[in-house]
Amino acid sequence: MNFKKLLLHHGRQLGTLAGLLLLVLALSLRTPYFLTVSNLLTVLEQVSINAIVAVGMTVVIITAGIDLSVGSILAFAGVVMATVLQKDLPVPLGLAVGLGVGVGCGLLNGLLITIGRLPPFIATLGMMSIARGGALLFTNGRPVSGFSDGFRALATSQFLYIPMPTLIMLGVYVACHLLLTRTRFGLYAYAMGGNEQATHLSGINVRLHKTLVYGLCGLTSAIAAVILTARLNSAQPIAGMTYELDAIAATVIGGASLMGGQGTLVGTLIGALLMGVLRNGLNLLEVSSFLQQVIIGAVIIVAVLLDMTLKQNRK
Amino acid sequence: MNFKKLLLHHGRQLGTLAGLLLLVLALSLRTPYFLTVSNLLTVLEQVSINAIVAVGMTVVIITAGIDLSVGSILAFAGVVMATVLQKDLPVPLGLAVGLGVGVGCGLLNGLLITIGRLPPFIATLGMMSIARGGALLFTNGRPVSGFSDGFRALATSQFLYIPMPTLIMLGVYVACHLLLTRTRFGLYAYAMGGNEQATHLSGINVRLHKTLVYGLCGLTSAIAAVILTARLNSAQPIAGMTYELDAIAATVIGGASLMGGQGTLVGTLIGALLMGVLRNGLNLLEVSSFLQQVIIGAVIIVAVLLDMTLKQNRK
Amino acid sequence: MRGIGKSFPGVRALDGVDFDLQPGEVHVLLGENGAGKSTLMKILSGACRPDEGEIHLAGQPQRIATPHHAQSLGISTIYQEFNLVPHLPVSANIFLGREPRRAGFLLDRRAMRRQAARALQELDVAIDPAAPVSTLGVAEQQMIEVTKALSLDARILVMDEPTSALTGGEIETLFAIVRRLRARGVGIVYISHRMEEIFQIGDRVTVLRDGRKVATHRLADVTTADLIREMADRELTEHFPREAVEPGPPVLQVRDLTTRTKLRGVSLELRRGEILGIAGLLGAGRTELARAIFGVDPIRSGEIRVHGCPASLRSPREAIRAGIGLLPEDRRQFGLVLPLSIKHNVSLPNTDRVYPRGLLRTAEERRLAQECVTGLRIKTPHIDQASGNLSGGNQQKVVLGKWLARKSDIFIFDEPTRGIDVGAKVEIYRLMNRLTRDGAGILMISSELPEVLGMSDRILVMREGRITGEFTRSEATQEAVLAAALGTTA
Amino acid sequence: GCNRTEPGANDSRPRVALVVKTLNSPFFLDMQRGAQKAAEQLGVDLIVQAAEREVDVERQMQIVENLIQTRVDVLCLTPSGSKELVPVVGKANRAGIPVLIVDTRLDEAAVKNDGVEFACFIGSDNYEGGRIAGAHFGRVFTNDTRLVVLEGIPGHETADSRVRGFRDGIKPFANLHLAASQPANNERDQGFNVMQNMLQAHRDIQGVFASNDMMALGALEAIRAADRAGQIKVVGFDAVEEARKEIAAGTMEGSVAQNPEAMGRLAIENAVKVLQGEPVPDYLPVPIELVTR
Ligand SMILES: Nc1ncnc2c1ncn2[C@@H]1O[C@H](COP(=O)(O)OP(=O)(O)OP(=O)(O)O)[C@@H](O)[C@H]1O
Ligand SMILES: Nc1ncnc2c1ncn2[C@@H]1O[C@H](COP(=O)(O)OP(=O)(O)OP(=O)(O)O)[C@@H](O)[C@H]1O
Ligand SMILES: [Mg+2]
Ligand SMILES: [Mg+2]
Repeated sequence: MNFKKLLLHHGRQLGTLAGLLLLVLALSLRTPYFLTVSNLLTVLEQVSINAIVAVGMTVVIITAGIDLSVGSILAFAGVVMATVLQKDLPVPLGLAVGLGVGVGCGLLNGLLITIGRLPPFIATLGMMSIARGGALLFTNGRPVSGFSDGFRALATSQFLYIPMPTLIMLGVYVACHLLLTRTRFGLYAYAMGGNEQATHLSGINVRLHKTLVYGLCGLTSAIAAVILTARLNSAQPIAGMTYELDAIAATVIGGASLMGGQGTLVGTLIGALLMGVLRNGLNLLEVSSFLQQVIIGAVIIVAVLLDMTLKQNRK
Repeated sequence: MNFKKLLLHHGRQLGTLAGLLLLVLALSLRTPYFLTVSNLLTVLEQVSINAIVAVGMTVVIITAGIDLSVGSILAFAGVVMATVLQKDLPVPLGLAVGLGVGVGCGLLNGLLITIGRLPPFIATLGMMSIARGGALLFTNGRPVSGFSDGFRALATSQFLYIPMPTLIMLGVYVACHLLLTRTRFGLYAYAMGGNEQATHLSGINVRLHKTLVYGLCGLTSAIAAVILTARLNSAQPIAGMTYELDAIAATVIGGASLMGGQGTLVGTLIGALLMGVLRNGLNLLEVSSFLQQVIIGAVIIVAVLLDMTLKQNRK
Repeated sequence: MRGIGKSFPGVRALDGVDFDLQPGEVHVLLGENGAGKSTLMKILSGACRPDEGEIHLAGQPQRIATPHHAQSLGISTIYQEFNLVPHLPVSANIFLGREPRRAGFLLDRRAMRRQAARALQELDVAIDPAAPVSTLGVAEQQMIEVTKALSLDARILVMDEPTSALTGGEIETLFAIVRRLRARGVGIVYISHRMEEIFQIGDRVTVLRDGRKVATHRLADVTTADLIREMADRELTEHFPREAVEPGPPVLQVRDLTTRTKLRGVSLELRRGEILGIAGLLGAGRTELARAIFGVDPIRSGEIRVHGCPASLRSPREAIRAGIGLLPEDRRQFGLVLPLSIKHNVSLPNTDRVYPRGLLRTAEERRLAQECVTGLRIKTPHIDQASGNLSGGNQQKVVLGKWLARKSDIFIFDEPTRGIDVGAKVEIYRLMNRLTRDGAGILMISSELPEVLGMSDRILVMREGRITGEFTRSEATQEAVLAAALGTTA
Repeated sequence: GCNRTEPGANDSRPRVALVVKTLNSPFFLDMQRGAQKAAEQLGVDLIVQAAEREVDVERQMQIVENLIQTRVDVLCLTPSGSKELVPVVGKANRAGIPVLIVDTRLDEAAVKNDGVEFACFIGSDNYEGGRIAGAHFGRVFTNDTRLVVLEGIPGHETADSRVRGFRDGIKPFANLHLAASQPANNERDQGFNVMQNMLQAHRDIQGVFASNDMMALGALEAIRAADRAGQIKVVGFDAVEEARKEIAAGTMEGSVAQNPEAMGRLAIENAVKVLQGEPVPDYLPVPIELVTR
């Protein structure tokens, strides 16, 4: 009974989880390097950036929106933060500035969508171009490199063998999961995505909350920028290209619908892991990079097909 | 009265058209090279590839779908066709094979979506990866170059001073506009996008028609591949990257909604022209490459904002 | 139909139901909200597949796989929830799937529009066939559904609550047509919660309860009370149990309200403890009045006072803050977030209670939702059910529950009992009594004249965006109200 | 090219990984070919991996991390970013995997700062290549001449240094004027479009420098389409096969050749030497030259 309820409520995620586990099993059988602690930690570390970007994306997609600008915002926030950090100012200040830039760009997206009534696709497409150009102008096209060990520890240090990026990722997931499931903000996100008019008529300030959702998405992009910059010891103005696709893919594989009203962070995390494990496994198996693309595409399709079939049978 | 009706029915397009005209005006004032017959013909020629891809995309978006695989299908169809053409087989055979590959990939997308019940985003994301990998594997990563003059005439010849790509584009637009507005197929596309459930309950074979819509989208991608290959005298396995974004942008700027049920090819053509004129103009003005991105983003936003404002006031 | 069974997760919607329909009869399907009426008919029309059971048509066993298949067998259906494509014109909606064509594949839009106009005219509906459906009100949409189903020329016609959104005139026209079809030998399944209609139009009746068939009778052999007892398994007495409350000071005053669209100088006053009924025909502007007061549509001029103080209600948020609650007429579009659970829908306007300081109090949330489910007898396996999976009447109850949980003192009920079963109706009326007793004022918009006459303390009649008549409870009669609504003098 | 081998199939053969920027460019395919030939001769298992896109630095870093997990014996790396890949080279150091850098240098300051080590650098200099191309125009044109540049992806280091080299290369020549410099993102179709647009604004251009051959070939087609074939000299970069054909036919002026095949070969040869404990030089220059007719 309880299991049935679990299936009902988390059905979508269990399907993808099954896909992920199948993949892990297959890889474990095919290569001895896969199922090692060090490799699994590597995967978790690698996945963290996409997974964090996907958090904001999930919330946006739940509201029936989309954010194409995550990669550009990541780059812009990254280079601004890097520039501050290089001025020998305290690390927290640099972080604050970087996150601030991310939130600012996100809120701007939100305002364009709510006050300007632009379709989210258009507003964030514009922002994608603007923030990218901004990052390039800001740095004259050059990467900003070389940071203090204190800052780099955000990517290189470990806690109980777990890499810091993974810990940050988990922190972001837990916080945002609570935000989505335990706060008014979360309820409104689902409600706006499910039926914006009914939400408005229930007395909710749709404009405000939608704007905040995009602000949150900017924030997670900026958090990802922090990790990426610390990891590469460099902030590049061309960082994060096509990250939006990866983030949307993780979200949708995880069960969110682009039509809004649906989606969970647990699902998104599974989606991001699926893609990360797949890429890692293909490298370990030494698959040629062309064939990799075919396999990645096929696995994404098969994973979600599996999921749909499971869901169908349950009905 | 009649003008008012025009405004009401084609309102969304008139707004964007105003944006386009404003842009043309601004560019004409800023650079003497812009408003010349030869430059305008150049723009029309350059715009043709994106505009043709956007035709299929528009139809897909009208059905509340999306197709991320257009660029990859373009590349795949292009290299297969190019390989056939290089075997000294007749040009029409090569064209048929290329178009066939495009339609085939598109139909496969459609089947995954209708029979497999995959969200369009996932199905076409998978196909994007698979077709790209396929194109790379097929050619071993190298471009296929050098064709007969007969084939290249598809891009280089002119008729009454109008470049062939432009003529093909116009042909595709007229044909698909009639398809959308004058046939059952078109009506069903709008109906499926507006309310799939209702369409199904009205006794329409939603699966069949949706599959066909994706087939059409594959076809237009392949037509674009023909022009691109003839134009560059080379088919590249990495051609068409990020074309999906351009095509979606043209469609959405042209007034289609990603929620489905709305959109016209007239609007899409205006959207594609807007983007083409902008890129051409920025080259002519010799704007720095970094600033170009900022301006492109800003103009897209402003054009649609303008449009929204006009629409709002009309209400 | 023999032994039909159907389960949804957690719900046994149908359990071995037998149902038969003769040519040339109107067979009424009766049952409480969630009894399984719509599901049974969806199985007949191919929209839904049964888990078990079989269907025989004219003696032949049939497996109805798709709506298309059902249509080709001559089964035409008006679903309870609208199935229209919002951006398409009326004409295309009516002929979707059966478009008139030229040269085999070209759409003949002109013929389509012409035929649509003719079909609409036959039903006496004044709707522009070229207008997009998204610009129409609920009643108009309902008429389009009817037109669409009738234009199919079917052997079997299923009508799932076709009149719930209609007013007197249209219902009469509809019945005339139903009688004509019956005379032509068409078999008609008719679902409605309006008991008086059932006796007016039906030949036989089948009562469902909790997914099981209770009995089939000839309508001539039974009384309303019998049927209600079979449906609800308990006695229900008085139909309109209005207990008048001594009206207090005005809670809501509207003066000269004019909007850009329809309202022209509407004034009204709603007092504490009063139910103010608003009657009118389709498109009279009643819904617009509700929307304008609730801050949804902008006001051009006029004044609204709440508890005697001028209030500027520019958004639903401000209206709710001022203590107003709106039950909209179109529950699916404006009332509910369908993918969300019952629980979350109830929480939505009550976040100050469920989310104090923005943080969820699970117990409070469950309590509130449970209260609403129990109090309104919402039929659902649990409060986490997506509200889109509920039967139509139960959805309506959830919307009601949203506002009851909030202790508003001004209620605007736009068609509050649409699609609600007899038992629940009486409960809602009792509830209105309780609310007024507790000092609330209720503005009740209804197209069901008996309801308006039975429940209101005072009645306003609207026509073309103006108030054209006012009656006290004692002076209101069906004829007088109708005359004011039509603009003729009685 | 698919060249996967069963891991552990033959434990005696050394496993050498070559990670390039991307494999969908003829330049790196040539490098792969050179490496494969050498690998066959020397009896090593060669693993070639690359990101889907050249600019995806982080993805390249992930690939290296993953290969470290499989404990390859030697790593040859063509860094997508000269600073950004330094940390992952450090990881390889810590895993005890020797690293050879190919084609693009690591940033010296970053290397020193992180204290990472690599066995040698095999390659030539993008900046130098651009400079040679500029100097070539200085020799070809004697009177006042207007030139245009097609830039790569804005902000991408390789392309930027080529363009910088080119600008410095034409500086000594007072008769050479840079009329315009526009990005075409390393892509053939954009090279075509941007060239077409620049031809509208500058009818008097006589020379084009494109920071890779894809854009150069695109520009060449645009010039043909404008009926200006033969009037404008195009110099590209990378000297890919198609460009060499055009140059041989006299339709293209030249292309800067970095000889990727030789880089690939040298990488594997030296990787084997490192494995066998033989000394290798710090810097193995691969000659850079301008291919002309
Ligand atoms: N798609 C679905 N998923 C889950 N439960 C469903 C679904 N559709 C219907 N149900 C459930 O099946 C039962 C029967 O519903 P049905 O719509 O047939 O009732 P009904 O008799 O038409 O009621 P009403 O008078 O309110 O329209 C209800 O309990 C409803 O909640
Ligand atoms: N969300 C909306 N957007 C646009 N128009 C609306 C909307 N809601 C209602 N309308 C308009 O309001 C009309 C229906 O409401 P109105 O107040 O005119 O009638 P009514 O008296 O409530 O009658 P009924 O509800 O029976 O249709 C429709 O004709 C429709 O054009
Ligand atoms: Mg029902
Ligand atoms: Mg109404």
